Amino acid sequence: MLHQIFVDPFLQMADMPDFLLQVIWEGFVAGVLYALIALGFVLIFKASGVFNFAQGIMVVFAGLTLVGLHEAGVPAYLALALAISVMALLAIAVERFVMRPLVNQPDIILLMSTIGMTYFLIGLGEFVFGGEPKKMITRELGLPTGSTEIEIGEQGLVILQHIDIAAAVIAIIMVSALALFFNKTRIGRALRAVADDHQAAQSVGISLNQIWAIVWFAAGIVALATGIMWGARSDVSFALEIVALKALPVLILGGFTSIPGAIVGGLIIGIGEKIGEIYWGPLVGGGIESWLAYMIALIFLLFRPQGLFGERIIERV
Amino acid sequence: MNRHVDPRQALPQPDGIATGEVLLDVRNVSLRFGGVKAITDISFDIRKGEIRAIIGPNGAGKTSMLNVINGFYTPQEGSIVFRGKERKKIAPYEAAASGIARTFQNVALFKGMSTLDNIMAGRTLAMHRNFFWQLIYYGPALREEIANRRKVEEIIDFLEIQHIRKVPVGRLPYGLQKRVELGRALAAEPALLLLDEPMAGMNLEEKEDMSRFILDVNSQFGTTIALIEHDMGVVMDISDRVVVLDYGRKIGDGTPEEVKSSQEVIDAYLGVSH
Amino acid sequence: MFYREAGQFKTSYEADQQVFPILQDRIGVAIILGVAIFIVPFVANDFFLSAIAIPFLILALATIGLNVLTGYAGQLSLGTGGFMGVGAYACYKLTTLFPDVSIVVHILLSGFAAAAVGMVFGLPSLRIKGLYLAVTTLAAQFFLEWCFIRIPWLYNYNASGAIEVPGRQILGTMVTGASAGSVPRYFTVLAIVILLTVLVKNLLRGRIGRQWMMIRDMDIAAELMGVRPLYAKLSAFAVSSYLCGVAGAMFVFFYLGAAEPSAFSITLSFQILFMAILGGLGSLVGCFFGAAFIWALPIILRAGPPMIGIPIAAETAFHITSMIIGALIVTFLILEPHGLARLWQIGKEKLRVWPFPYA
Amino acid sequence: MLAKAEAGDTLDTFPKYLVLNAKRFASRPAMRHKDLGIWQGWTWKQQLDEVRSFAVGLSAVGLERGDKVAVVGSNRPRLYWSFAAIQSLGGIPVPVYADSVAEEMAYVLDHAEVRFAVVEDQEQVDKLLSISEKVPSLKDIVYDEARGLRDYDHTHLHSFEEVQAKGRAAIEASEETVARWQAAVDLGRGTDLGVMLYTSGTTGRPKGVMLSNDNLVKSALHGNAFDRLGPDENIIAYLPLAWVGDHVFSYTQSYTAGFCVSCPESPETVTEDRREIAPTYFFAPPRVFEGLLTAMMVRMEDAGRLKKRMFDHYLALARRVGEKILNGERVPLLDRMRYFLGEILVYGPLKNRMGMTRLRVAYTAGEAIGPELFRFYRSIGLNLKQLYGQTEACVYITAQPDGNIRADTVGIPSPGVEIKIAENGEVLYRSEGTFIGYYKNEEATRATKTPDGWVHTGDAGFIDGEGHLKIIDRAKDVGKLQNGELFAPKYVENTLKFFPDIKEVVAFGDGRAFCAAFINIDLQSVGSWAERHNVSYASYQDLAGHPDVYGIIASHVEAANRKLSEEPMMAASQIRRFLVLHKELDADDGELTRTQKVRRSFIAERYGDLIEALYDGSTQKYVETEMTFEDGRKGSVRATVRIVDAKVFGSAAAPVREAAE
Repeated sequence: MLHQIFVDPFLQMADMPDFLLQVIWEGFVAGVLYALIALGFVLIFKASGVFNFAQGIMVVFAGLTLVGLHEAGVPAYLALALAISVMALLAIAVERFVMRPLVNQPDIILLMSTIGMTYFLIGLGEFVFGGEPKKMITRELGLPTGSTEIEIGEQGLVILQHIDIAAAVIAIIMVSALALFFNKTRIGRALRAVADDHQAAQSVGISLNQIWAIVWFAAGIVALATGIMWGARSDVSFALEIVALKALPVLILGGFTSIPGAIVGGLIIGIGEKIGEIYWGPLVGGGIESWLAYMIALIFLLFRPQGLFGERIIERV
Repeated sequence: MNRHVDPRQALPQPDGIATGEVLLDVRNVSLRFGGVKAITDISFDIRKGEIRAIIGPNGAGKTSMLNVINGFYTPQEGSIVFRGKERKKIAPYEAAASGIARTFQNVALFKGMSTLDNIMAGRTLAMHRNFFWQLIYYGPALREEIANRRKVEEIIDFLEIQHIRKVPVGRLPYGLQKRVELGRALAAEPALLLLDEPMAGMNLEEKEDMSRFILDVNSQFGTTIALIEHDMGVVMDISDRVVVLDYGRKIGDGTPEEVKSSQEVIDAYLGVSH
Repeated sequence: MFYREAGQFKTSYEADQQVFPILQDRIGVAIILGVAIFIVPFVANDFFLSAIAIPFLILALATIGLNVLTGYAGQLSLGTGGFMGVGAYACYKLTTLFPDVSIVVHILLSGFAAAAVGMVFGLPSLRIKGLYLAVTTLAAQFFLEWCFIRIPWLYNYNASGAIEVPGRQILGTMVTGASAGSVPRYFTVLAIVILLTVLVKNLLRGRIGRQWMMIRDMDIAAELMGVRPLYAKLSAFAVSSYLCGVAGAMFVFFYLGAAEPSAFSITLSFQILFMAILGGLGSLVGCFFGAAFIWALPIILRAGPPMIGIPIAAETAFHITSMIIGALIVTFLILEPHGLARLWQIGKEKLRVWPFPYA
Repeated sequence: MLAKAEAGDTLDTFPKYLVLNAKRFASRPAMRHKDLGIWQGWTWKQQLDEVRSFAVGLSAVGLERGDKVAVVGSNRPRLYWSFAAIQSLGGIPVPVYADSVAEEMAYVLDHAEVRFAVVEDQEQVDKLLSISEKVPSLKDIVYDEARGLRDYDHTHLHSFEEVQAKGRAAIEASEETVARWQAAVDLGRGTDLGVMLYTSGTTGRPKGVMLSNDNLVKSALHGNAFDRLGPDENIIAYLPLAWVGDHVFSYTQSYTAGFCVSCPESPETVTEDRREIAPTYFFAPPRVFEGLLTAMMVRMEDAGRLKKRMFDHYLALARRVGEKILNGERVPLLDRMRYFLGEILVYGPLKNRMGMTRLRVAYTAGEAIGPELFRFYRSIGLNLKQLYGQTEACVYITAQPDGNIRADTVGIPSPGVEIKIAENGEVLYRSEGTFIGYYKNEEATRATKTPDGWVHTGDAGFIDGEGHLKIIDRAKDVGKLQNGELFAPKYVENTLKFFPDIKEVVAFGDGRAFCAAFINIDLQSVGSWAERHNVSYASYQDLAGHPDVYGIIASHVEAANRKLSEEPMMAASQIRRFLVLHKELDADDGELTRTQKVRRSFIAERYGDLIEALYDGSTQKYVETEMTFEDGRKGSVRATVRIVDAKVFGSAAAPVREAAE
């Protein structure tokens, strides 16, 4: 038994290194997507302290809007532009009708309000676009399809889907863009000021309301990108909403306010759960992917409650 | 009637030396947070029945000292002897069980509960009925509840807060919250009562009331009290002995008069108006 | 307005500490109980009992379970659905293993299985607080769901992977299974819910409940008053999970009749959480309000338009319902973040001080 | 003795009643006290036990027949018990106002030659100790609350418990103790001095009013009979122990009727405690009723519009029909139904909030109550009545009987009381409650009480057509017009002050041909009128001199005159000329006392010119007056004040001119 747990899986890994690489790659890609969702969380959490449960449904909603518009006969790029405007509208609406009236409420109320938004968006999405899964318009958007096979060693083979590579590249570009935005632009710096100290931010003449709208919009764009990537890999469907919850363990690993943390956390979770599922899953009947990420986070929390990049909390009396 | 001696003359006059046995002995305690030294090699004792003040400028390590005494912080060096038992590390709830109660600098009441429930909370250690009896409620659990309620009512009476008995503490003005907090600590019937700035943020009248309550607690229940206070007038009036801290070190210890005349203490306070 | 408290004075602590110290409240509660016991089952039709009253009571109990943990002890949980599932599967196993023992006994026992699981997943709460804790309860939720699928022993290796409720009797009347009538099921559920609500209230107003609230309001101060966080938090997890477990068992045995693992998904957890929050954290009566609101609203929304002659496709109705509920939740959180219980309390206070706006 | 009493006869001392009540009402409540969060209660049997053990303890401490004992503190069972305990031993309780300062207390205690004191707490103990040198007679102090007194020298200081414990020990030690105590009780006589109450006269030192047991018992019994008070009543004791009203209502009537007295938890919780107890019999000076009403109205100001309208609507309805319904008069069925609805929506809840749901009889006395205020309470269905009384009379002189209430009179003579009006208008009375005399003050006794037992009240009044007494003023303030008619300035002034627009009035007429008045308008009331009618004004003076304001005031004066003309004794005092004063009367200028009472003589001197103008027929007068501004600066105001004739009614309408003209 112990042998099965502690030795066998590693032997398998060593036996088929190309398969291991393939698993890691798959995990990496999943991790990139987790990281993207987590990024949306972090953006909003950093600026407003809101734990945005609706990030997952925003991904679905953004993807659905894009695909739905295209199905209705709108050219792909115009649909993309329109989808972006829809996300902007959503951000403004959220700020105006949810965030602003709820300012200064306890965390749990804000969290609940985003769950309420989730219900609303699910209803709206299904009402407008229907409930069945949709194909992502990958090709129409000019994203690569196809795949590349890389041979490793004598008979090893790793298959890389082009769309996955594109996803990784886009993720890197988005993170860099965000980093630039935060560090180099006026609004970005304002955002950081807000994160650090609400009052200080207000005293330098930044409107909190504007900032929240911008942040939600940024999170909306991240959601749209995530939706496209994810949709290209599988379909655009509401099942994604549950998958999006994986962002939570990611955040726990990375810390709720750290962008690099979100990325590193996403990758750890993505790769970790893939390896776990493939090599250890069969021991207990498989399917452990559904909870492994949370368990990893839980165990991690017990030892480091503040996350990878968070600061140590000293309790004061 | 004029044959009488003024009965208050019969009060034991502070003669500079508290004569009771040592209740708590702080021995060479040092506390660090990372690289920051909060307390450096401090020793002092608290004797049974006295009112002991701990004073010092902001950041002198007063609150940290209290936190060490009731187990919230564990000092890296030194030890605490309480009621004859020496210990290096203790969990806060164990400290409570051994007879130490306290109040906090920024009132730490249970905001969702009424005055009555807050003080009842102070009776936690006096209540023992197990889960089963609690489920049934009527019978032993209720009897225990009522016996403790009576004790709590005596404290409410003592602190003259009958009119706010059933008011949620969140709605009370600050001065009353401080009084409720004192009541909660008293409810535990502690051997040692730690008061962290009991009069912070109070007006003169409230300060006088609180001083009276502290003195009454001390004389009525014989409770030993250690308090941190900024108001020097109050400290000098009500305490038997004073410890002075500065930058985590002890710079003075003795009766109020002795401390007042110590050059080192005067220097530490020079230019610092509290 | 209806309160005439003048002249109601207490000469003993027992009287002062009773759950309903005001005479008019006691009358009100007696009337509600009377209606629930003597009128509802004989007046209401089968649909009302089966589709509204029974699930409402069961979900109210689950909400009480969550409220004990989140509202009273301050530990956020997203794993309610999973704990309910544990109760349901435990009860299924018990009644198939010991078919001769009364189903009520099994239901009450199955809560202990949930309590045990709850305590295990409550252990991290000693180190982890707030939203972080929510994640660990999510772990419980997904792990338990996985167990319900992957451990065939739990569902007696049924080919369908679901549990089918066998027929069971109480005093010669079928109370579970396909042939059980709605009235006997209603009475069984009502009896269990009332019993457990009373017991929980007893806990809450005594030492244990106070310790939970101390931990919730100010954990550091609680510890310095002698509360052991380990005991307080784990007991909250245990009691909470017990109630959720019993509710889960009843949910399957008296309402669903058969259940797949998906019946105890995260959606159910959220539903219960909504009931607790909209009802009002830290209030027992709020649990009933919240359950009634969240459970009845979709039914009314779906049944309403056709009743007044507006034809509407079932699917569309479902989507619109979802939107409306979402919007209502947000609206509600904005208007009264402390839930229906607070509204109730404010209303009651208004009646007590009537005609004045405040005392 | 007991057998006789049970047959329906009466006893003559309160300790005897206590013994009787312990028998006839053994397990009925005698006293309640909210303490430690709940209402602790004592039955009559337990009360007897408490009183007896305390009494026996007191005699062990050294209390002897004839000793005076000061009782100082707030309303607490133990202090009430001490009354009976002291009386049972033949001692005389001397209740003293707990809030009096040390010096006052020293005077009273020394004057009364108290040997013991039973006090509430440390505060009072400290006060007594501080004056102990001035009160050489004081030997021992007994306190109720031990808090803070632990370290005091206890040679002559005893806790209540300790004294009681002494008593209990003695009772347990020997069976004779109870018999001996009973013998001491039986020794008590109705003619014995029962209690001494010090009244703080408006001038000079307080006087000790000596009341015999007969005085107290008989007036209590009359009072009980008058309002049908029985053992089922519930009252809350919250007024000062040293005040005759509290002594009669909370002690003598409780003992004679056997009802339960409840003591509040603390002064801050009286309102709440009253709500909990919901007394059936209640007594309060007008200011308490006024405070209650004000608090109600203030809160209603914040109510929602709909609720406010409902409230106003039903109060208006109550004003119209409420009193009639209460008096049992005929009211149309529809109005009755509407009033019933009002009872559910407004009156019932109001009574509930005030803790008056079960109120059967309420009295107000001590000073005149505003008719509006009085009618308000009656209109919502509370049987509020007026009473005219004095310490010297054991309270009762006159009282309003149920169903025969008039807001402006104080009722008919109480049972057993005779009343007559002296030539100068002063009211005199004679009754079984009439006091023995002032302690150690023969001169004052002689000045107040005639040899044949009539007592001067010091108030002027008259008896109206229906036999109700109407008080018009202090007797010494009542003067005469030149034609010999009575002139009661306060009465005239109050008639005018009834109008909200009028804040202050100073009426003149003593020794003059007719009555004339200075009037101060109410800036708030008239100001809001001005706002509604777009009348702009810069100052009080501006508004006061406005012709339209003069018009309004003239109409009020006319209405007041009409009312005065209806009273035969007052008709001559109708106001013939008046002016609206150019400045507000102000305590800072010495025109009012600090308690806002008009200083008549000072004003007469200061505004001599204006008074002359009132009587010399001029229509205006230029004056210059010094005044103090709000910020304390001094300055002067100049104005030309107009003087106006007012319409008078009835036979007095013939023109009168001042002889000096």
